[in-house]
Amino acid sequence: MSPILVIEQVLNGLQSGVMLFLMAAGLTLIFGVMGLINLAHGALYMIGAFAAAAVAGATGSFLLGLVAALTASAAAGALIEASVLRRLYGRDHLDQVLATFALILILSEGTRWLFGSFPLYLDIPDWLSGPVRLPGGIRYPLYRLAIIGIGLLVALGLFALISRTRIGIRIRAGEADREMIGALGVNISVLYTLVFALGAALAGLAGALIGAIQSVQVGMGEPVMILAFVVIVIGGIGSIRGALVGALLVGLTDTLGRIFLPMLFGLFMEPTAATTTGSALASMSIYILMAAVLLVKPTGLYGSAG
Amino acid sequence: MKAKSLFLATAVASALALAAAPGARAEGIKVGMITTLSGGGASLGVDVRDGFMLAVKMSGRDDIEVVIEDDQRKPDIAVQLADKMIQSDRVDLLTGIIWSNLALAVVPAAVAQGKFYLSPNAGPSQLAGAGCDPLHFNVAWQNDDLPAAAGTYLAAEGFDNTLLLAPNYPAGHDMVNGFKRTFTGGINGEIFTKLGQKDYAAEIARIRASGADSVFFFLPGGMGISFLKQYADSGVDIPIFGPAFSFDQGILQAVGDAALGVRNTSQWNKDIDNPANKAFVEAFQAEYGRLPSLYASQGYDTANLMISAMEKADVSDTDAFRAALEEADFDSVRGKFSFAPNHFPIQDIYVREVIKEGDVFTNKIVGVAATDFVNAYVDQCKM
Amino acid sequence: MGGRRETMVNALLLAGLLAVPLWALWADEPFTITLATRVAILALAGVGLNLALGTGGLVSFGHAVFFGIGGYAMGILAFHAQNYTPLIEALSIPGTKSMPVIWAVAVLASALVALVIGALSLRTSGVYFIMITLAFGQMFYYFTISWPAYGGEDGMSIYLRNSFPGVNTLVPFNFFAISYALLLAVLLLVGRLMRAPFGLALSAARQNEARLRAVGIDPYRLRLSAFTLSGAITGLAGALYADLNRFVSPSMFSWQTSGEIMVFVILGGVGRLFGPVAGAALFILLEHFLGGISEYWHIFLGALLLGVVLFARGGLIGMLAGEEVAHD
Amino acid sequence: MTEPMTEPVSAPVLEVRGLSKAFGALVASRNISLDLRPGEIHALIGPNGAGKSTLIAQIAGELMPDRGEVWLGGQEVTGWSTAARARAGLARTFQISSLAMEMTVLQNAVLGALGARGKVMRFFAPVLGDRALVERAMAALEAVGLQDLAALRVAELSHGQRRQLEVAVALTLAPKAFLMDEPMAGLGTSGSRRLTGFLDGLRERAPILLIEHDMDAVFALADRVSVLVGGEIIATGSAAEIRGDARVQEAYLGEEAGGEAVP
Repeated sequence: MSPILVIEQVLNGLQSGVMLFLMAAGLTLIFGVMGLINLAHGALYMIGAFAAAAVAGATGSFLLGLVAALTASAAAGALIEASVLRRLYGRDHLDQVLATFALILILSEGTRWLFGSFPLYLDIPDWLSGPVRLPGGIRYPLYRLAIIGIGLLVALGLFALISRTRIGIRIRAGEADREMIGALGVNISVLYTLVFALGAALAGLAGALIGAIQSVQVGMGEPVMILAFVVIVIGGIGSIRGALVGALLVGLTDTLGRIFLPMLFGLFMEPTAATTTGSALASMSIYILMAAVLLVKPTGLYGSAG
Repeated sequence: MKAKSLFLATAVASALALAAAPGARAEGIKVGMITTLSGGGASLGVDVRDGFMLAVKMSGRDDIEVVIEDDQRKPDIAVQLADKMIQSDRVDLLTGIIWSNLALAVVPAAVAQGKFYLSPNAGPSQLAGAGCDPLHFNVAWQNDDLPAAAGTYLAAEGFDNTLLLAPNYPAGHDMVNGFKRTFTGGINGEIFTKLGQKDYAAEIARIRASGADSVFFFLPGGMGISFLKQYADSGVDIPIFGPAFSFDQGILQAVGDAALGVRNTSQWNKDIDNPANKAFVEAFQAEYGRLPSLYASQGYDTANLMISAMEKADVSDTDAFRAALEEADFDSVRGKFSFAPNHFPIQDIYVREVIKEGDVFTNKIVGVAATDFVNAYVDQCKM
Repeated sequence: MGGRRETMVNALLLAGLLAVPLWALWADEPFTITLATRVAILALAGVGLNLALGTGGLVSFGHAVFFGIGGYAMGILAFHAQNYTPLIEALSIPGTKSMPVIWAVAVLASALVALVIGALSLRTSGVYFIMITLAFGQMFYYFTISWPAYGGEDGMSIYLRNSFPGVNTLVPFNFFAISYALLLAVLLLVGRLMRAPFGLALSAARQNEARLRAVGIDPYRLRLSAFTLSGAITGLAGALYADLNRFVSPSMFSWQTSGEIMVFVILGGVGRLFGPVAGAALFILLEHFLGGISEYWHIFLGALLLGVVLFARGGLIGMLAGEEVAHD
Repeated sequence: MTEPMTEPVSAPVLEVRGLSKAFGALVASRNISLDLRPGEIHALIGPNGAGKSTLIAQIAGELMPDRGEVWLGGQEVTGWSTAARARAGLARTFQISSLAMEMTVLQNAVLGALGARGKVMRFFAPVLGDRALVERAMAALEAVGLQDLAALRVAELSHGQRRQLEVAVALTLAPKAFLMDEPMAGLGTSGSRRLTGFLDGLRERAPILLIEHDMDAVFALADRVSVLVGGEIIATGSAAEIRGDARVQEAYLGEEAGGEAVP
């Protein structure tokens, strides 16, 4: 196994981690500020991808598609926050899980009703397509590099937003004490809608970016949503830093596990059994990682309390 | 929208018949169609349904009643729907299932209760070999057929270092084994991925580093779309091949340029030159406003096989109807079509290439991979 | 105690669940009997979850694990019996087609797994508990998909329903009667349990953990026992469900299955003994009738669920009985 | 469990030795020692932020000290869980009523009796059919005067009644020592006076470590008073001694008069 292959796989792990971070950041913000578990976060990812595919298909512009993805998912997020989820803030997690489970059913089948059962087309724009040559002779797709870049930029932006700006101070205050924020004279319900729309927009952005290299179809959000939950649980719910660390951990574990576990088993098993066993274990690896983290730190790596 | 009206008419008809008198029908046939109409795999079920209903409509017969239900791609739901159709709707014949695991859940019980089952898609090896049954007919293929034909084709093309890629589940292993059965060249390696995986960056990196001269992959549905897009973007130029499932009319539009030029094996394509196929392609486009897919062709052939048997025998005469089905006396859109002793097709399998016609991505036949192909399990079937 | 009206609603539910298949028997509508059997079995799964979730406050998003283990206990035992291959080669232990044996194995196996999962998961609480149970569910799901010995994703078909001494289980009504009797027995058992010291303490652990500790009771053991029992009941339901379909597959382990069992509990009314019975009945009715109206019936199901969560917090039983939950 | 009779008669029932606890730079408990002798009420007072809650949490077992020991009935219980300490005879009441709100008054009391008996893993016999348990619970309810409200849900009780129920649940435990965290909080004047009278008699059953803000109650009840300021006990003595202690007046009463809280 060459070092180039290892480096390439690490890049792949980073890219998948960065994408997961976009999903997880929204989830963890929403949980941190509003105390809400949003299972329908994956549906917002799907909405982003569909909006991007529809608009990019109609206009031919990938950038317009991205704008549409951000707008549509933020709008959908704000709409479901204001109409449904707002009523669930004080409720226990069970109600939230159930209500957002119901929202998945509605949003997924609604999308299928609008767009039909066939997958949509969304492709990488020409100016980002094809591989580039990196130092050391690695050929790596430019688009995936762009995704890593965008994800890191968003992470930086989020950290700046939370630590430097007025709205960030309000968000942190919301995490710390709902009553205090009321006393500060901040309009809580507007703030909550904004935070939710921000989280939704991040999910929509992820959906659109990923939609260009995967398939845009109904149900695409659910596996990602489960992964995003794994990420924030590993990182500690409510912590943006935890989401970043958790996302990279999950991305790397998944990617490297997929490739290297079968090889590892190949050292002492016959090839077909090794690939089968190794792949089986790889598909369970992130859940094993999550269970292990929680057993050592029951509130995640950077979490404070459940 | 046209599809909906046709579907609705049949549904209403069947509802009325149900209300009138269950089971009190003298002739004709009552068909139970269990297929996937919601969720991720719905496009395949929709195509099978549309193809089937188109043939029913074109036959002009009014003694065919079709009850259609959505299995949501869940085996337990499929089993319950089969129970319902057999016990409550009292159908004579079942059809429609897309997925092998659902077929394995439904077919054994259905045929044990004396119902015919005509498979428009799934053809798991269990039902072709030891689990074959006089009342079970497959009108599509045995799961291994297309990959085995691809194996023959790649060997003939002189490839000698092929990498295999499939999801880690039984159908994935079947496909890989089917390919290996006929492929005489060297195997570079096997990669099994998580079922439903959508990111193949890691696998593509491995392909790039493998030194293989060709890649054979089986990734149905969304998995295939994702793989093809990512592979095209990666700049890896090792040629890839696969069975038709990742190059179907329904998903090619979603793959776009990434699939152009890729060769795949299929027992059908819209440019097969025979009158039945021409009529089918035209009527399908007129009725539904889109090009027919492989799955639509299979649904269409399934219905025509059934209609051909109805013309010779009444479905209540099980032996006669079975004999009529075995004759396969209908004009298949594939051209030649007959049944092997295990009731799986004997047919030609073609090599297709993805092309662009105007704005539409589609396939064109570029060669024949195997002539009169017979599935590998025929000797294991004792009936 | 539970309030007189709730008792009446419960009695009506049980009577209705028995009357429908009796009518179907008379009217020769065997599929209706199958539907009623499904209600009884899914209700049983819900009763299991409700013990952990409703009484114990343990929001498990991984009960599909136990449902699936019960199913696979049936599948594996019957698979070896129908193929005449020994279950454990070295000890030449054969498979079996006997329901009571299968039930015992299903209950024991799922209890054991619940004990292990519970012991690990109960170190966490709140959202973390929800998510770690979900993670265990996913592990089992992917494991069964890629584990070739028992069919992988294809699952296993069992050609004949398993046997019960003195009863022809192939007759739909007989199998319904067996499922119904088991549901009754478990309801009785859980009803007793909720009034017993264990139930009182478990319920207190949900309402006020600090109070429980202050009177010298450690909630961990209580919760672990409740989780184990809960898993065992859901496992039993899994074995029955597999027998109803004569088929098992990894989809029994999927997170959607966990979600659906949860939906039964919520639709019917959390923490109410008969909640899952009402919830499962409503769910099956909806699936049956809405599914016939539109292929997009999930939209309506979702809207209804949302309505129940937002506006009818006591679920169906709460609406009919019109009282708060009585925990006794 | 050790037999209480093997201990010398004057030995303290509850004893804290050199307890220290810090949260980062903030020292919440600094080398605290205090004891509770049979038959006495020992009051612990101190201004807000003095570290009373932290001290109670360490005595009850919710928080582990950095250094020091907790002894109960002649046994060291420092590493024990809250539940284990309760079983060993430490009954606490909470500052904010901490009851199972959906259960009845009787059920809450029975829960206490059940905890005292220790056999919780009983799955079949109805708990309210167990006469010994119910009698024990009823006796405790009678002692606080709640016997007529036994069938009511806790959610329907008034604030004062909930405080009484807190005490009743503690009584069902037949403890070696009571740890009472502001039992007077939120009670009106007449309510406080009634509870004061009740606690006065209670010390016969078991000594009480009383954390209380209500100075009238403290000085009426306490045999000894300890003053906690800035995480340290600055004085221990009779009510009269404490009243006269200059340091206490400076540190504690000064704050009461409106000064800064002691860091």
